[in-house]
Amino acid sequence: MPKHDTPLLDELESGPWPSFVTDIKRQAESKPECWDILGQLELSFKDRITHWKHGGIVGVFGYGGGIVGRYSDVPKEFPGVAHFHTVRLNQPSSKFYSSEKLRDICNLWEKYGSGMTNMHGSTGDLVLLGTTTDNLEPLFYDLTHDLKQDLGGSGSNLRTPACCLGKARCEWSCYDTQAACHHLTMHYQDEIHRPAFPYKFKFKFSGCPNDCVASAARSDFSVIGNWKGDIRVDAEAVKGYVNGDFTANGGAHGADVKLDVQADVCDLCPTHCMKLSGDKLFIDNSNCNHCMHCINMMPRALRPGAEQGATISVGAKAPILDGAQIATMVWPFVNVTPDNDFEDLIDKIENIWDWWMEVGKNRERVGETIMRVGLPTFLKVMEVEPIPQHVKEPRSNPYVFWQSEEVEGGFERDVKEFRKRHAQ
Amino acid sequence: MPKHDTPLLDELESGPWPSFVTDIKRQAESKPECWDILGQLELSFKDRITHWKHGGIVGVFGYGGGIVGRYSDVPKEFPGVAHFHTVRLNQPSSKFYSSEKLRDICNLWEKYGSGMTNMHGSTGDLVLLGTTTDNLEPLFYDLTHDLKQDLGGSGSNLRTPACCLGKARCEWSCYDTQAACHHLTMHYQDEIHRPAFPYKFKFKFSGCPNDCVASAARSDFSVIGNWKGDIRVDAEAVKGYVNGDFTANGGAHGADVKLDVQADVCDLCPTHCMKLSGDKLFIDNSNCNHCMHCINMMPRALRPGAEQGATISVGAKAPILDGAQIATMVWPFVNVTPDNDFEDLIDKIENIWDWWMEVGKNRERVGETIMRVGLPTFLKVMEVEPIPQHVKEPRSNPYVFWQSEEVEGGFERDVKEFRKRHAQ
Amino acid sequence: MGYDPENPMADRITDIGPPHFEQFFPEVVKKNYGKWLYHEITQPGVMMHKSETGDECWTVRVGAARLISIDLIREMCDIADAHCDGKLRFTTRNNVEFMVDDEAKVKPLMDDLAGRGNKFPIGGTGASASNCVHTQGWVHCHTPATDASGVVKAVMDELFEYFTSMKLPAKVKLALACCLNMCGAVHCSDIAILGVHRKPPMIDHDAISGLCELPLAIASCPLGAVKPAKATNSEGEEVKSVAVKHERCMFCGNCYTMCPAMPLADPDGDGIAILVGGKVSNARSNPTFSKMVIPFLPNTPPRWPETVDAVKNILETYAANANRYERIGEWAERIGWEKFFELTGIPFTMKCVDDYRLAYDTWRTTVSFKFTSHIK
Amino acid sequence: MGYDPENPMADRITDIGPPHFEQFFPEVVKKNYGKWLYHEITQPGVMMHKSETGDECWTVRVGAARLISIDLIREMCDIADAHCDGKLRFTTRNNVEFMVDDEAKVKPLMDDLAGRGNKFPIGGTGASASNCVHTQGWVHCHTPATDASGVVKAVMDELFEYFTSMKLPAKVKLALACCLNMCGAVHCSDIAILGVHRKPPMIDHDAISGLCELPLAIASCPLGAVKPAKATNSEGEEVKSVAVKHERCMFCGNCYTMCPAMPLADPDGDGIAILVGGKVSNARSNPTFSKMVIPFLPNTPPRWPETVDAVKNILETYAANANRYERIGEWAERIGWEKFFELTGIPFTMKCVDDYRLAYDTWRTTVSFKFTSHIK
Ligand code: SRM
Ligand code: SRM
Ligand code: SRM
Ligand code: SRM
Ligand code: SF4
Ligand code: SF4
Ligand code: SF4
Ligand code: SF4
Ligand code: SF4
Ligand code: SF4
Ligand code: SF4
Ligand code: SF4
Repeated sequence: MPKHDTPLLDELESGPWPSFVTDIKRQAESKPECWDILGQLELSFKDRITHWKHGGIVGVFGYGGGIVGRYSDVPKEFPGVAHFHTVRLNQPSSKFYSSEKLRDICNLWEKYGSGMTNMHGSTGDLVLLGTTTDNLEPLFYDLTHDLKQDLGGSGSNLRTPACCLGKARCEWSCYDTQAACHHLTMHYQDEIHRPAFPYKFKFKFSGCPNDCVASAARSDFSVIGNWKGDIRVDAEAVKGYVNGDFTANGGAHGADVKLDVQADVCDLCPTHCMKLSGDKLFIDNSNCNHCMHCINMMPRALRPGAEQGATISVGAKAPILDGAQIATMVWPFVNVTPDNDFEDLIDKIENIWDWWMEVGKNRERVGETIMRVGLPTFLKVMEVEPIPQHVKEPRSNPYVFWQSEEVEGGFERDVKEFRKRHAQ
Repeated sequence: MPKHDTPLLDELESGPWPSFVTDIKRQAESKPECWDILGQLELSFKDRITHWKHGGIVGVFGYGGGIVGRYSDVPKEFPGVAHFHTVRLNQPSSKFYSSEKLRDICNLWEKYGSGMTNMHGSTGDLVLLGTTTDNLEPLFYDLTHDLKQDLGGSGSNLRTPACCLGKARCEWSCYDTQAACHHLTMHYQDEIHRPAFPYKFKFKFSGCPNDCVASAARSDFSVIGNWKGDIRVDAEAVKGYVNGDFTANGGAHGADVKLDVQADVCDLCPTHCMKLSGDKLFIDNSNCNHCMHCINMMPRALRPGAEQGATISVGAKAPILDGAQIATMVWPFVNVTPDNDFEDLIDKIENIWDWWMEVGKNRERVGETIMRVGLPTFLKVMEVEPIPQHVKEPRSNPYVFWQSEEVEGGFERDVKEFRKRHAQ
Repeated sequence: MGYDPENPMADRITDIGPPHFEQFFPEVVKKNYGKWLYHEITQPGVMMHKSETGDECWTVRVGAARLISIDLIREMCDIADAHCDGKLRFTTRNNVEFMVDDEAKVKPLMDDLAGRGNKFPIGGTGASASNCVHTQGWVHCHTPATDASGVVKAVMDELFEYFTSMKLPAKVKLALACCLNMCGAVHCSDIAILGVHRKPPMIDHDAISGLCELPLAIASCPLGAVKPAKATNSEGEEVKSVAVKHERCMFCGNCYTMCPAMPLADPDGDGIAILVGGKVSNARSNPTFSKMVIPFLPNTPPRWPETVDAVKNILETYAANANRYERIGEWAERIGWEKFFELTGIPFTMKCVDDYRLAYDTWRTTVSFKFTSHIK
Repeated sequence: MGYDPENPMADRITDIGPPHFEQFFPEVVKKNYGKWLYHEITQPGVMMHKSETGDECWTVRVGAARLISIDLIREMCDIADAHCDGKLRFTTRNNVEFMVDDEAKVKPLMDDLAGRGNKFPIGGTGASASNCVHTQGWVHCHTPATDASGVVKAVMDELFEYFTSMKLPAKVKLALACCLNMCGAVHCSDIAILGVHRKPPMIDHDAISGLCELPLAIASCPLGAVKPAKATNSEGEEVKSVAVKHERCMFCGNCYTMCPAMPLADPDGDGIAILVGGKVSNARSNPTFSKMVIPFLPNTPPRWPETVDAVKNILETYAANANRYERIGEWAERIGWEKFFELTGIPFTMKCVDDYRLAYDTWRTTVSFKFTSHIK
């Protein structure tokens, strides 16, 4: 394939941020179809519009997901991208790799694809960008046989789960995010590969309320580490912060920014449940709402409490169609552990699926189904006792749906009896 | 009419709060129909249900409001209340009376009614409770000829306007609430007496953001006094508060509760725009949002700024049907003065009415109409420039309705042209 | 002469409006109109307003039942004549205010009021429990789910000491409405007592065709629970009528408002819901709606003990726990509603979880919450 | 042997899932898994995590374009082999992290990275502008209203100094999505760049019957703007098709997702909206949505100067005015959105006023506001 003139794209080769244009050009030396990627993109820059056709259904035998079909709408000019399908490889939990593994993937993609990737896709997959329909089966064969790994999800199925790096390199993780993510990914291979849902469904796992995988914004089933009981305090380290021995916020503002414990920690605590007297810090833990702020500010002095688990929220999604949702808190404190194969998670997931697959409309995310039937109905179906923690505030409208059996005498009444006592 | 046994009601004669039962019994000595009020009420206490029929349409010739028809559903037992219509007298602004005026009203009601009243109705009327259809015209005649006053509103019309006592006995009123209330009441006599609206419409006037007539909760057109520029500060009095010479909050917590200016005023200022240094108070007025808290706390030291006017909000209502609404701020700062016969209010009111009478559905409050068409549409019709003050926050959903003329090239496009550049 | 039934339109007068307010002002008010400088509540129920002219207006506020007789009004007039040059006023909360222009005149006035038994309780100022604004109830309305005057009497008897003192953290505004129409600011009150129906309307097939326009009745239902239907009346004739989908009904009563042949009221179905935490003023925090914390309490005349206890419990838990200057809703927001339920001991039920139009905005979309006794 | 087209199902392997994560851990991570005590960001892009065992994990974070070639990945592998025992990771924001177990190994690693031109910028930690997560844009998707990689490159070039330093009041999380589907956490980002369509779909009457199930296309519109209609194709034959009520369309693109014969994209119609103030973490304040402050900016490849300026202006106004530890949304909430618009100089337009499903909850229902320049 020939090189195209790309005057517009060339403008993106300057500047301090890494240039994908320069990168693609380099790759094009060994993978000439990359010239056509640049060519078509240049045309899009010129026309200010995409030149990809509406995705076609392609895939590997027996799977309903993992591949996103894509065809050029100007294939003659750019035959190298006439077919340009995406392959979603299910990433390892929290995206640690060995150079060996990555090289195998690069070689595989050199052989069967364009040589371009996304590290990573928004959901979490390792995304291989651009191959032909013919290459899909051979690629899948090598992937499963030689690389011993598998595709991720797409379509109306369970999407590739993702997690924060948790215990691997973070001091705050309240459960094993990687283990949970990996276990459920393996446990639900069928749901990931074979669409059986009304619409997509996503899991995301964060180890603490900082939510570093943005699960509350992006997952139908959001598992966020949390703790019960008292924040663990290292009184000596508190002194250190008071005396200015340590940087503020774990150095997040530079080495010379120290902490004013009163102003930066106590006064910014949303529940005002902290008191500093001298160099002693007192926390009224019964009023702490586990926001993480103080711990974030003084990582050497404070840690989440020792009794740890996770809070499960449901229904996050992007705006299409009824508007975006941040996940709604449903289970306040759940035990999340490999010791019982994460059965506390699995029970809840399958309750949701059973119900959603029954009542969910086509292309209705579980959050939208809950909006449609109401949170009370959802809690009932989940057999969850309603608690004030489920709401920001109680209802302000008086429109309560009572059931006949809840009301003395029930709903059936005899109007004639009524009329005897009340003349018309 | 005979006395009835009222064992249940008699229970309400004890206790420190004034007893309406004792009061009615006393009145019954001279107005025996009051025995039937007690008798039927006793029956309701026994049956735990009302014994009034669904209101019938009654009134005086030429008026469509001011009377609420009411009939007993047990007239044989209680003939004295077989007819029990309500007469709504339009109260004088902020409900000051002379004993002479009240005595005239009492005499009128002794002659034509049950002798029982509500001082006052929730909207603000002086409510005369219980008369017969035959008495309505004679009562109205005497009312207009001898007492020289008039009925208030009911039905789908302008309801009796009401106001706080404002400048009459309050230091904070930013405009003349009584004058505004009285002027508009007189100006709109026709709208009050002859229903011409899709549903009821209410004005309420409060002199400052404390909103002592709850206009923000209860009026379709809420006028609340407000100021621009700097809060007026009496530095000497500030010293007094700092030194504990004065009570906190104008004595609202008793004579011995003094003010901690830092804790009770500055720290509770929602915008944190106040600073106390020593006994000097500094207010960053550009960040003040006029909540009144500091002024409420130190009435001797602080007063609303000198440049005064009112903020107008629209659409408050009770829950029926789409849920309650607190009024939405529409005009941030309006000049409200008798000097121009309150024309700034009248213009806005009539703009709203013209539009609402055209697009409002039957029994749709203006707030519900605005909810249905959207605030942007309403602002456009009112020719109000949108400002950030109209919202708590900008929209979070991306669903903007663009108009064809706003978009280069407009909405009409030729798909064939498109296909030439984009193969199907 | 006077009204002549033969000739009703003779010299008819209309549209003259209310009397002008100014004529009813006490001298000190007229003289200092717009000149007030500051005020001081010198004791519960007594306020002094100071004018730039140096004048003082002393006000004594008295609680009233709102449902009052002309004889009682005449008695108020006697008091006004004796002490206030014949002037008095009513507040936006149905209290009566007697004003004098000299501190010396306050005590005689108060003694006079006190001398008249329990008719004229002095209070309702500052950090007190306000008079409870209310509506008609069984005394006059056709749609109530509870009584008004009776419930309010029972509640105010119990809260009396809070009306006559100023020992609460802040103002507590009480309100009662006897049905969902909420004739008052119940939807924005610190503590609101709300009459609620819980049974769907009955349909009087004998009366409906005569009394109602069926299309209006059908259109009246916000949830489309009212459907056209054929029915047989007591004569056994088939008539055009309506049917109500019970499972869709939320008992708002709008159908009954539009159609008298669809009564909802029921001795066991009806009762009281308690809402708290609303406010109207802009002080510190924005105006907010009251929130439903108790979905139902039974109608138990003559003294509604369950309702009285519920209100008192909320008031006193607030008094014991809130910061000064903090309204009930501000307190609940600060500590979190889970703490509100824990401290008051009010059981949290599914009924408190919103499932109406804007429900989503009330759901908890954060993992920040407090571990109260609710979490097992 | 390998894949055999003749017999595709031969010794097929499926559902084996991803490789287990543990095998990819650096030694220091494996050894100290779950034992970390605290961390310290020692300079922009460099973190030290301390374990209770006393071990230290030193991480160097490097920004990446996300759209990267296998050659670049191989280069990363070379670096990992040279310094990190062949291990590396990618963050949830598409950055690359190289980890070493000894402070002494940090400088050589950083020098190596720095020696490779602008490929591996070090930063993105702490109070920095994050890498801008993004989506496909014109590089791969069929529904974009703007490009992704190009816009992000232009923006990150301009914000570079904020990525490589930590001088902002707090973290600023940037995100771009190229259409309303919002493939990312754009709806909860500090600064979000969103591709928006502004023209209703065209209807390809030639293709529609072949490509789409009309009922699905009609059902796809949340506002019922798509209606069944007869039309004539270019052969002049009458065909079953659909029509779009333009005045009802809000350009969400869902119809196109369901029906390829209804393209929306347009060079002039499409462009970019800017949303700000969202967050996901629970720190201090609850997770919240981003709010639309600029409804439209044109698509101006290759460097989208209007968008770049808008983002920089917001970022720098925030940097100059916010308190430390305060996210953009927390700052805007504290000062009030009227102040946000005044300080940034962004014109407030009707487009920013919500008129969708939960709109009422965003209207200002208080008279508390600040007198900014907006009030004439
Ligand atoms: C590849 C990816 C963007 C990227 O560049 O990273 C992507 C690409 C597409 N998304 Fe997405 N989504 C991707 C992550 C997301 C996310 C983020 C996440 O998963 O954390 C979201 C928001 C969270 C959510 O699920 O709500 C997301 C919300 C959507 C939506 C809106 C769904 C909704 O309920 O609002 C659609 C529309 C649809 O499903 O028809 C959509 C549809 C699409 C389609 C399939 C286009 C379409 O209309 O059919 C895109 C294919 C583009 C292409 O040609 O490759 N994509 N999509 C992401 C998947 C890569 C991966 O597997 O790692
Ligand atoms: C008398 C009064 C209650 C009282 O005891 O004080 C009252 C009594 C009635 N109101 Fe009201 N409303 C009264 C003030 C209010 C208020 C308060 C206010 O005006 O400040 C409200 C709430 C504010 C508002 O307007 O939203 C109010 C909201 C309603 C509603 C619900 C309207 C809505 O849009 O939500 C209805 C239902 C209706 O209109 O059909 C209603 C309907 C009624 C009816 C006419 C019953 C009916 O369904 O037709 C009641 C007649 C009772 C009777 O037999 O006397 N009443 N009504 C108040 C008028 C007295 C006066 O003129 O001073
Ligand atoms: C007399 C009356 C106006 C009238 O025209 O009748 C009135 C009079 C005063 N109000 Fe009021 N308010 C009156 C009803 C209201 C209402 C409406 C209501 O009660 O339905 C409100 C809004 C209620 C709400 O927010 O839910 C109201 C919210 C206030 C506030 C704000 C309190 C707060 O912190 O939220 C103040 C300021 C204060 O007291 O610190 C205030 C302050 C005052 C002052 C101190 C104004 C002044 O300088 O004279 C007056 C005496 C206060 C007192 O009673 O302690 N007034 N005040 C009303 C007496 C009602 C009663 O008899 O109890
Ligand atoms: C590496 C990564 C997790 C991963 O599995 O990849 C990560 C790692 C850390 N995060 Fe995070 N966060 C990571 C994405 C996130 C996200 C998600 C996102 O960016 O989309 C969030 C939520 C974003 C939001 O709130 O909108 C996130 C919100 C936080 C917060 C809360 C900050 C706040 O005040 O709101 C902290 C606490 C802090 O930094 O004070 C935190 C703190 C941390 C700490 C200090 C945790 C620790 O003790 O090691 C880590 C280094 C912070 C740093 O970069 O300065 N991390 N962090 C992610 C790096 C992304 C990147 O390359 O830039
Ligand atoms: S979410 Fe919590 S546990 Fe996970 S990486 Fe972020 S801070 Fe660490
Ligand atoms: S975690 Fe948050 S709420 Fe709890 S003490 Fe720390 S700052 Fe306060
Ligand atoms: S609303 Fe303001 S002006 Fe009117 S009485 Fe209340 S405090 Fe005074
Ligand atoms: S009025 Fe309110 S916002 Fe303004 S300074 Fe006083 S307390 Fe602060
Ligand atoms: S609240 Fe309901 S029952 Fe009570 S007066 Fe108003 S309409 Fe009648
Ligand atoms: S009470 Fe309300 S919800 Fe029930 S049927 Fe009547 S109108 Fe419909
Ligand atoms: S945001 Fe829209 S255009 Fe961009 S990748 Fe996702 S679906 Fe495609
Ligand atoms: S773009 Fe959205 S709103 Fe417009 S027609 Fe298509 S589906 Fe309907």
